Amino acid sequence: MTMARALNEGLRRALEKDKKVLLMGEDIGKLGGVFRITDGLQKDFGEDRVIDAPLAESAIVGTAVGLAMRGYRTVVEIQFDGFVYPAFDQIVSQVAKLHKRSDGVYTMGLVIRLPFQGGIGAIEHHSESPEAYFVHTAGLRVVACSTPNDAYWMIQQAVEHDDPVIFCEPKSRYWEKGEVDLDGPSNGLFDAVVRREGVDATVVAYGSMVKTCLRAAEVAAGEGRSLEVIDARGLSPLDLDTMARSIEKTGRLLVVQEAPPSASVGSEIAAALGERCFYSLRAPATRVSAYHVPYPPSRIEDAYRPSVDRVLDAVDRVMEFE
Amino acid sequence: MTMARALNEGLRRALEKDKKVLLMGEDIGKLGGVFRITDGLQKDFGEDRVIDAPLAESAIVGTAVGLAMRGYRTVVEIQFDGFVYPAFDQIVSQVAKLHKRSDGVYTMGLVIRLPFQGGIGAIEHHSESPEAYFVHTAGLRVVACSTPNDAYWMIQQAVEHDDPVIFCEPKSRYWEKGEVDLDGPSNGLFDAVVRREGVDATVVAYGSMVKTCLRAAEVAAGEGRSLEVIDARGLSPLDLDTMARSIEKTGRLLVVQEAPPSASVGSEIAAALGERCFYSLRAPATRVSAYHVPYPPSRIEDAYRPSVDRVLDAVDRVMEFE
Amino acid sequence: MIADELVQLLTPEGERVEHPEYDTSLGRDEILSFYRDMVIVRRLCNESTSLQRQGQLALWAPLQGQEAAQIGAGRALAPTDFTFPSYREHGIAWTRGVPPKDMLRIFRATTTGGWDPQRYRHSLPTVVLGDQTLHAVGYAMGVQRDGADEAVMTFFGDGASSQGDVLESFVWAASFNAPVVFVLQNNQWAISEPASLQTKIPLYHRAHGFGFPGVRVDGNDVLAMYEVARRALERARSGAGPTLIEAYTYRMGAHTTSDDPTRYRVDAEVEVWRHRDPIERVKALLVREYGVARANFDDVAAEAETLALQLREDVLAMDSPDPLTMFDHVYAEPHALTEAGRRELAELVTGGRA
Amino acid sequence: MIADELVQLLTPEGERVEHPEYDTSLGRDEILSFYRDMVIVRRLCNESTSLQRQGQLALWAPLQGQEAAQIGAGRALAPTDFTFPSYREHGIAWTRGVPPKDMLRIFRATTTGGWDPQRYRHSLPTVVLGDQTLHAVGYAMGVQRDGADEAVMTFFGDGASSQGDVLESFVWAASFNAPVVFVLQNNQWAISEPASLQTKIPLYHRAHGFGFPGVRVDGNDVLAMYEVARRALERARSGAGPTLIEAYTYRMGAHTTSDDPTRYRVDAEVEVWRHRDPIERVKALLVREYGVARANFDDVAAEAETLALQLREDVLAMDSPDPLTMFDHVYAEPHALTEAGRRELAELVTGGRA
Ligand SMILES: Cc1ncc(C[n+]2csc(CCOP(=O)(O)OP(=O)(O)O)c2C)c(N)n1
Ligand SMILES: Cc1ncc(C[n+]2csc(CCOP(=O)(O)OP(=O)(O)O)c2C)c(N)n1
Ligand SMILES: [Mg+2]
Ligand SMILES: [Mg+2]
Repeated sequence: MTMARALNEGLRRALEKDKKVLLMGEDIGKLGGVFRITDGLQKDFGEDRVIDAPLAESAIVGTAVGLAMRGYRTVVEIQFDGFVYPAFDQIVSQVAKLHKRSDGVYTMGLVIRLPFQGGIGAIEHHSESPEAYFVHTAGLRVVACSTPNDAYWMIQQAVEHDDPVIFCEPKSRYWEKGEVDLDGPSNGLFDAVVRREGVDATVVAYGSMVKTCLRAAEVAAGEGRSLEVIDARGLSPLDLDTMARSIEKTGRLLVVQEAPPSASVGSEIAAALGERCFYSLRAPATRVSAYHVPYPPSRIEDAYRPSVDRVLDAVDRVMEFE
Repeated sequence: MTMARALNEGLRRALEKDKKVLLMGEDIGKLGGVFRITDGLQKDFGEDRVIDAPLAESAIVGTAVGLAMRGYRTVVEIQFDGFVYPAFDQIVSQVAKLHKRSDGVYTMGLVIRLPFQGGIGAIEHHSESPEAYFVHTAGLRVVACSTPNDAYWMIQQAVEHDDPVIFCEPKSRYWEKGEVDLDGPSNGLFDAVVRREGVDATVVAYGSMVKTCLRAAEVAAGEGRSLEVIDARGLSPLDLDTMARSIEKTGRLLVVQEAPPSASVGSEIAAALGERCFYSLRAPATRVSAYHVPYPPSRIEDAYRPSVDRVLDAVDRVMEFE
Repeated sequence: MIADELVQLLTPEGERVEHPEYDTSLGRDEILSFYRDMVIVRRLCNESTSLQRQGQLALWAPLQGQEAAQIGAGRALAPTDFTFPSYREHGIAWTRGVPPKDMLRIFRATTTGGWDPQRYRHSLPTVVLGDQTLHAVGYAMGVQRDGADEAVMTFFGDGASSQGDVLESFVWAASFNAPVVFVLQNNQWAISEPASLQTKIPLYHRAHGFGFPGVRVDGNDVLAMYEVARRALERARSGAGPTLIEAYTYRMGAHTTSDDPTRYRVDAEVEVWRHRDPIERVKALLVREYGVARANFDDVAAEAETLALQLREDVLAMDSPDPLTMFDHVYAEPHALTEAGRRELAELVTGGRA
Repeated sequence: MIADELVQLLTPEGERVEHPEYDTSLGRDEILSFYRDMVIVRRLCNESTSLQRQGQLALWAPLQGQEAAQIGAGRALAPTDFTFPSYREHGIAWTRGVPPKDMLRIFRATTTGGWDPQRYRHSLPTVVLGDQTLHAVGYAMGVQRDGADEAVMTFFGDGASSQGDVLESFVWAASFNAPVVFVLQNNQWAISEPASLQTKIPLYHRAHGFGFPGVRVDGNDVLAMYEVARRALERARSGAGPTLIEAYTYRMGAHTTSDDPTRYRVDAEVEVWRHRDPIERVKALLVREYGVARANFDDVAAEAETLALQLREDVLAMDSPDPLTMFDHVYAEPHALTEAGRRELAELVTGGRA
């Protein structure tokens, strides 16, 4: 099924399993959300559990906090990545800190769903990659899915998790199909997963860039280069063990992200592994990111988002080191 | 004079030099701000130029944007670092993007003053280090001062700059005295400055941590270790050239910051220099940060903020590499 | 203005109605020119919709149904006033003189702006709901400091009225007595959410709670919109402070071309509003009261047609920008990291595999 | 409630006054117990101020002058109701049963919280202005879903009333008809900013613009505060929706112990309010109307004294927490980066140079 459908099914399962689970967001009721992720859920679970919210992101998150204090688990949908910023204070000052402030009494078991990254030819504010802001913030957890199977299971794992989870969904992959194993999740919510094995260089990516890197790996294979592609999945915490193990084998690290480079998740991965794998790295930990500019008009977004070619260029660079 | 006084004098000069310069913030008028940075300025320049703002940070920044569109240069005071988040959307979606969106027609020549970092025994939300959020954001510039002389000149340079500048002031240093050279600035607004020369390891810091690192360097000197201490000053852009030059000499890099480690400015510096100075680094680029926890109750903040001892411990670690 | 009924000067049937406080100051030629504006912006809107259908635009946000609200308010502006739109104010942009093709650049996704806001004294489309209202108040504070005889007008919707930034802009406008007019186009819907989700009482009341006047106008009555807007702008320029105008209107089309209204609203509702069409009533008035001849209407239609064809031509001629332009105007002065990106992309385009 | 004058049942001189809508339901013993509460919280507040002066607290935010607003509202609560304070609601905390020493932990900077909010059904101090109002509305939405017979009360100031979050909480409370009572303590000042900077009209009017009742009460009249709060809470529990209560009162002391009011306000103003003291008027009433004897007042004073001494003892006994506790409860389940920090600090404390 598609990732969009997998998320819909995952949310349905979550609503069925636990009466305390609520969904809240703009247009998620009758419309089923602008991406139809919540299609049909209000009809089946009622307006009290699938809540069309008035138009204010800070209030959506702030009331979800209050609902958490009352024992509810609210899955918040932020309509597009670029509209999460009005809720930033509630997320950083309250969602991230209330479990600590209350010495563990308040459980902030809420999920903030963020359709993120670009590539859909949208207008401004609809293609952002704000994950670094949340990865920097202590008290939050951040994950990104990249396949329908992960979407289906990770959303359920996120809802069940007692910590607040920023759930990043690569909207450009919503309509791509993939197998969903209904028996059970094969990985923990924060585990990095090796998507393709290789020996020459380790390529770490997440969200939309996983597929881009897998494509690059295929081309590279044709050129006699074997890339190991890792889907980070967990961004906070990061599964550095899995990445380090791969680097011990390959001796080279590429981090590929759609976000701008400065003080980004890519910076964190490169810095952390650069420190940890100092002796095994034969080439500098190298980042492939978007550029330090606002997301451009989508007519030229393909030049902004890391492409297969840019990844391969970076591979060329790291392979030059003996 | 003290850094607080230097900022006051610098703002006074800015108000004198350009009639379009305004100050806006909470309690900055009669009270002169909770830190007295604007003491006496409303009395001398009037309520139309030194504006006591109603209590809403998003509106303070949002109206400063409108004033910029009308040709004014507003210096916004955010009372404490922890209260900048309600303005995050205006800063990230508007301040950072309007120059681009208008193809250069709108000049966002505004300054957002942020008393930041901890160490003053305050209650929650009064000791945060949010700089990474802004360093990650394309369209913004970010600087941090660490001495009265820099405070005096950098605030004037920031006001004159046509780009929006997030101006970080280490509040724990407000009352420390230093010489102010009234003749002219000795450095550009974004230049990193070598505060102490050394040959064994390069220590990069900014804001409050510069003094901490200089103290550490003295102790280290007593132990026969020569540390080169660099005050980054510019956080966006970073003056990597100055840092790289130092690393070529020392072969070792320590980055010290008061912010939590994940996806931080320290991560960026370590990642960027790790890549750039791959051959000259004899030890892994090492970060000394606060911890991945919300800012703790100030009774124990000294254990949270990097101390001279923690810096020296890290020096020991990097010196172990031959 | 506490009266709960809306200000109306012209019925859907084109009959004039008396109002205790407002009266039409317009003559035949002006009313005809308002008619012309409305017909043109609707025609251009429809052209844009079909351009989007044909894949020439990434998206389009139709204004259909809101022509009177926008032309009425827009025509009330003085050239020196400044306006802050949301993303659906094509009618306002038209009255400000923004070339239609420039309005479409953002929807063709070749830019995030589209025109020189200082030249037309019309700011750029603001997509983040409500953000522009604070810019408007700040700009108005600048007008006050300049002692200029100018007013500022900003636009937002029934949905945006729930945003903290919009509500803070009310606090500020009142506190600083800023020369700003808030035009809330209540088109009954925020994508799929009815206005009743945002408020249980008429939205114009909100202004009273902040200490300035609010008035509800028949947003499909261009004569009423014009008079109410004109007075509010005069009030602002005279130093009497802000006004909130709730233009009670309807979004006849989809929210945008990517929206499917059949999922959340019934045709019957749309039908009711079709009978309140803002253009037909003016035409009826012009015919009955001023005996405007068929030919005049045909001329307007023809002119609209020509403009629509011109717009299509212009849009088809709009190329994608050079990718390297993404690095321009990010900063007023070069930023090392941005310039590094420029060099990297330049190399990729030439030397690289790309 | 559109009436512009404030609800008052007891004059500053301790005379009862009639009010068309509200009447006292309280007898001698209850009024005496209200008096007791007010005397105690004031005494504890003064003790806290001197503890801060003596360096035992990092900061203190005095409630002096607002005792009636808080005790009146607090005593109107049912045990099952839930309250969301700002940072000055020591009187509310007292009525909820929070031990005084726990209220001071945050000000001794040994914690960012201080008590178990579920145990006392009183949430934690919220320093970021206005954030708690949305939590209150969300909690109230939970109450609705549970079908519980409970109300929620939240507190904020005249300054905070300008924050977008507070205004959005009005939108939400109205839209969902949430069982919440907003108590706005208008103590005339936001640090150095007079309430007139936040609004030009009485703040309780704001509620009307959002579609729910607002009422202004003499916040120094504990009888009026109690009756108005009680009715608003009943209204909320009955499903009739939210109410905004503006408690018109005064901050007699400094904003906090780090503030210097002489820089921005004149003593004369403080003097005027000293004559409106919330405690003296109740004492006068108790003496005149109920012949309460001197001895009773002495008992209350003695009890307050004992509690103050106890508080001092408890505060002095409060040690700094173990630095390693900063890693506890950051997450409900271990987070690799946080645990790495715990190990690093543990080593520093033992092995390291520290
Ligand atoms: C802060 C923010 N949140 C969400 C959106 C997504 N969005 C775009 S338009 C819209 C509905 C706006 O409705 P309204 O304010 O009534 O204006 P209208 O579209 O009816 O003209 C939404 C939810 C946005 N643009 N900004
Ligand atoms: C978002 C935010 N901005 C600024 C501050 C700093 N601050 C703390 S209290 C205060 C004044 C609040 O006044 P008011 O709301 O009237 O409450 P009062 O102190 O009078 O009880 C300010 C500006 C803050 N805590 N939060
Ligand atoms: Mg609408
Ligand atoms: Mg106050």
